[in-house]
Amino acid sequence: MMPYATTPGGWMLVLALMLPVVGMLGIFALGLRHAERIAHATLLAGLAVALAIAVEVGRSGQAVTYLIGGWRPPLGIALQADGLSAVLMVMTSVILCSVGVFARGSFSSPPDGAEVRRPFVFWTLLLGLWSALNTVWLAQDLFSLFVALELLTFSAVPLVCLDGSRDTLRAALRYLLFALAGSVFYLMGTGLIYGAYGTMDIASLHQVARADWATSVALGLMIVGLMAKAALFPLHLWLPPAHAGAPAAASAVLSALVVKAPFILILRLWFDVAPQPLPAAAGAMLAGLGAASILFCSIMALRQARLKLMIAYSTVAQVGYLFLVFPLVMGSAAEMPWDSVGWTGGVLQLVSHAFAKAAMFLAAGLIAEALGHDRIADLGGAAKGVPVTVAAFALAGLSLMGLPPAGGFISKLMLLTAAVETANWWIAATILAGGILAATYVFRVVGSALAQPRAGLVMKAVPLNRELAVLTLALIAVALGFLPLQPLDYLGIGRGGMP
Amino acid sequence: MTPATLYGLCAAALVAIGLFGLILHPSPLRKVISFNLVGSGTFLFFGVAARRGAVAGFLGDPVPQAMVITGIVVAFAATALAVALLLRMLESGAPTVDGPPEQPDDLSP
Amino acid sequence: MSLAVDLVMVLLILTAAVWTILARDRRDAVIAFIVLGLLLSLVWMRLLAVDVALTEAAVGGGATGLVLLRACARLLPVEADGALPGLRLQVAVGVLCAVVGACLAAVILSPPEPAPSLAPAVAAHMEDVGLKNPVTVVLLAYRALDTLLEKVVLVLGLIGVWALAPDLFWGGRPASLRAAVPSGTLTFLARVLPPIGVLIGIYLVWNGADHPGGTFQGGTVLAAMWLLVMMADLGDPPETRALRLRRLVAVGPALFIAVGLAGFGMADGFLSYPPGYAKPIIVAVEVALALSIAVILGLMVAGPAAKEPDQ
Amino acid sequence: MSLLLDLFTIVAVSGGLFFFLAGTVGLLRFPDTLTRLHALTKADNLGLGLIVLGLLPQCPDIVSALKLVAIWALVQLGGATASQLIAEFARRGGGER
Repeated sequence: MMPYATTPGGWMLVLALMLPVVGMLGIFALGLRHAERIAHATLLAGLAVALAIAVEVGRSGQAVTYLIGGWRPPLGIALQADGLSAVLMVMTSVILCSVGVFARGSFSSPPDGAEVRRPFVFWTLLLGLWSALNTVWLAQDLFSLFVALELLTFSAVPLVCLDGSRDTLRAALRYLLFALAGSVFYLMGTGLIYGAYGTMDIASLHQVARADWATSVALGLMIVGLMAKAALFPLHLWLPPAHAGAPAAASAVLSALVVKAPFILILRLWFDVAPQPLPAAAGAMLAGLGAASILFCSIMALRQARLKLMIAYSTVAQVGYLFLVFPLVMGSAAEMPWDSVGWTGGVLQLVSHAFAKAAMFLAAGLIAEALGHDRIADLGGAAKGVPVTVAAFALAGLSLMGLPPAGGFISKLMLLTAAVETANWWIAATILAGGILAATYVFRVVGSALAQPRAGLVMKAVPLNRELAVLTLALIAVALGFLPLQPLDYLGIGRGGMP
Repeated sequence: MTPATLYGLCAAALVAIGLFGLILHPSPLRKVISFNLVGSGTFLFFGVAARRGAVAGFLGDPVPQAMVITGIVVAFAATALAVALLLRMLESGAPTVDGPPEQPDDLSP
Repeated sequence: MSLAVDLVMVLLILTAAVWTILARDRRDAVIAFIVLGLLLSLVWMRLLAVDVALTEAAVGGGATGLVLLRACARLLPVEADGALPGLRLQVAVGVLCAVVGACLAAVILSPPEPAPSLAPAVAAHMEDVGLKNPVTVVLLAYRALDTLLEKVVLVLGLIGVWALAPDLFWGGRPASLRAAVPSGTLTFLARVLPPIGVLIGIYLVWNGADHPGGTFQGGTVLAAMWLLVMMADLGDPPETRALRLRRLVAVGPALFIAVGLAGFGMADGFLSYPPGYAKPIIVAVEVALALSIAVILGLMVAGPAAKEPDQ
Repeated sequence: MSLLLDLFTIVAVSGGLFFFLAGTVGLLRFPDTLTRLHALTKADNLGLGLIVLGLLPQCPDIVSALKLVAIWALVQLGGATASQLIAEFARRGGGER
């Protein structure tokens, strides 16, 4: 009954999970002096492991699986890296490596070796966050995913209030309360599912899921909880102050990666756990909230005076694009959901937004360091002072708007074609409107950055290697634009076993 | 109406009461208490599933019981973090981080 | 007849829950919550889940209640802090919550026949592990990854609590836990109870392999004794920068990971135990975990550093 | 012989319950903190003592009997300390509400 069996490359999945935990415990036990060395070594090793897993998935053409402790589900817990998880793991490690290079400047331990709060907390929580993300991408057990979500919340919340001012503490507390409410709803759903099926394993649930009352209540509760954690439209109030208040390196990781984990869980619940086919009304409702997110939060982004708050609102808007995927994929003619254009478009939107948003937040951090403030109105002279950063910001903006040749263009075009194919005209209209709104708020920033500097403006120098880290992220976001315009079969690997 | 079903209904009521407090109470400390209430109700659902799954000579299905123990630990850690965050927010009257926080109005001496 | 007992228990719990939500003052709400925690541990006994009853009593009534009471003590009593917003809003939210409750009740009232259970699967493989307490077998063998990640959650929670200290105080001692007015009785209790408490904690951990008990329950009792000593001013909270303290916190998860990784070589994979040696390894890991949990819980209740580290 | 023991258990446990009831009535009826405390501690300690005494013959072996007595001793220790602390707090004029 269970398709699981430990495949040859399986032990690498355990490494991907345990490496950041061992690094975090090492920094905690050895103190800050070794923190940066340990953190950078772990980041590089983790990148190598993620790439190795991706290659193994591509080469073997099937999902890399590992049964923890050798116990088969439903008794034991299985880790599985299918095509989608491999792409997400590589994305996560690349972004974290460049954030690591960027953060070396602002979170370096003092030369006299004394232990200071900010760098110690940042490096330990960054590694904790990474192990949580890898667990979310790999775990095949609903309760392990709950523990991973809690791990994610516990790593992300202290990062928001790292500078300790009163409004960031308030934003962190509100974020924690929303996240806890979401987690408890998700846990309630898992409890009901165990009561109904006696298993927590996604693959076995896929085969036994019935479209009865208990399952729909359970999945409804879980998805509502995850919507709160993914900051979908009515439940997005906590995100902008939290992501804007965090230091630049932390808000880049929060907006690019942490917000995506709950969405991926909704995707997994929707296409792997729920009995197929799901009612079209449910998909339309999610897409409706996504569209509301896009329109409402893009307009809010336009009205922001501070750069980081604007980028945070644009995060909520771009996450709204992801929720458009559900009706597009369900309505598509393709026999398997992951063969449809909408699926690849959605995943590409997630990945290109991650790189673009990380680059934008890091660029905003550098601009704020150079100018001393991040008021959009008078960013004049930023282009002269930190030209590479403003260029990176513009390139990332390109991908956000969906202009060729950036990755955002390919993903939004795929979503558009899927919308046209499935005759969801209102989704097509929303995608176009979202693109235009994104263009306005990006050009507003780039325009004011290119303006003439005020007389006597003195700017702090910013080390080049940090600017290059931001530029690499922006270039990756643009390079994604050269992918072919049809469904990527890599994303379909390992999903064969799930009709 | 077995005891398990009765406690299941009690769990549903606990969740409803806790959710009422979680949404309505403006004070963060009361929200944390309400969150714990909803958590207790949720764990009772696992308890009901465990009690109903009592076969093969066990008093109850050990798997959901193990999950409840893990869940209680995580819920306690969340409460401790939320309360510490709440106290620090009320203490940090001063926006500056470095100096010791001067006492705002509603903190006992 | 036994259903009457359960009915009374449910009524008591629902009154305590309503009292917790509607109490005007937060101190009353916390006391109602502690009462609820103790009632819930009785419910877990009625549901024949002894391990969970121990955990709920240790945490629901004990540790969480202590954290909330200390929060109440440090916040000046704002009058009617439990005041709820306008009546119309209350009715609307009340209806929403009633709908959620009704959906959950409907699910509970239509249980699947036969009730799905993993108990036979657990029983079938228990001899390979060699322990007799099924919950501990599930926690430390079948679902060992969950338990490991849960300990990492505790360590991250501690880092999160410590991160709330101002930069100047980093590495210093948390605020002292002693009562505003020292009391002889408390000092007497803090001298008599801890030896017994430590013995009970160790008994719980040791006994957890074959009978109800376990790492977390024992660790919580040990943490309670440490907190009692600190409250009676017989000991100051330790400096958060002390490397010995940090290694004590990290020893539990670190040993668990080391044993897990050793499973690659000695057994057939991560977090699996060589046949025959499973029990001694698991008990060793449990002792280390209980130690770490006791230290982490004590430090989380003590809170972030509140004074500069001693020069 | 076991009938006698069962009879003893029933009498002792019901006696204990009666004292608990008396303690609760005292808690509700008495005017201020100190008298309530007095009612509670006296009645509950005696009530618990009687219940434990009543259950001793029902224990399967000596170890669980000793555990019962240990539980009774710990509750005595905890209860006495808690009531002392509350009394001191009340005498210092706390808890006026």
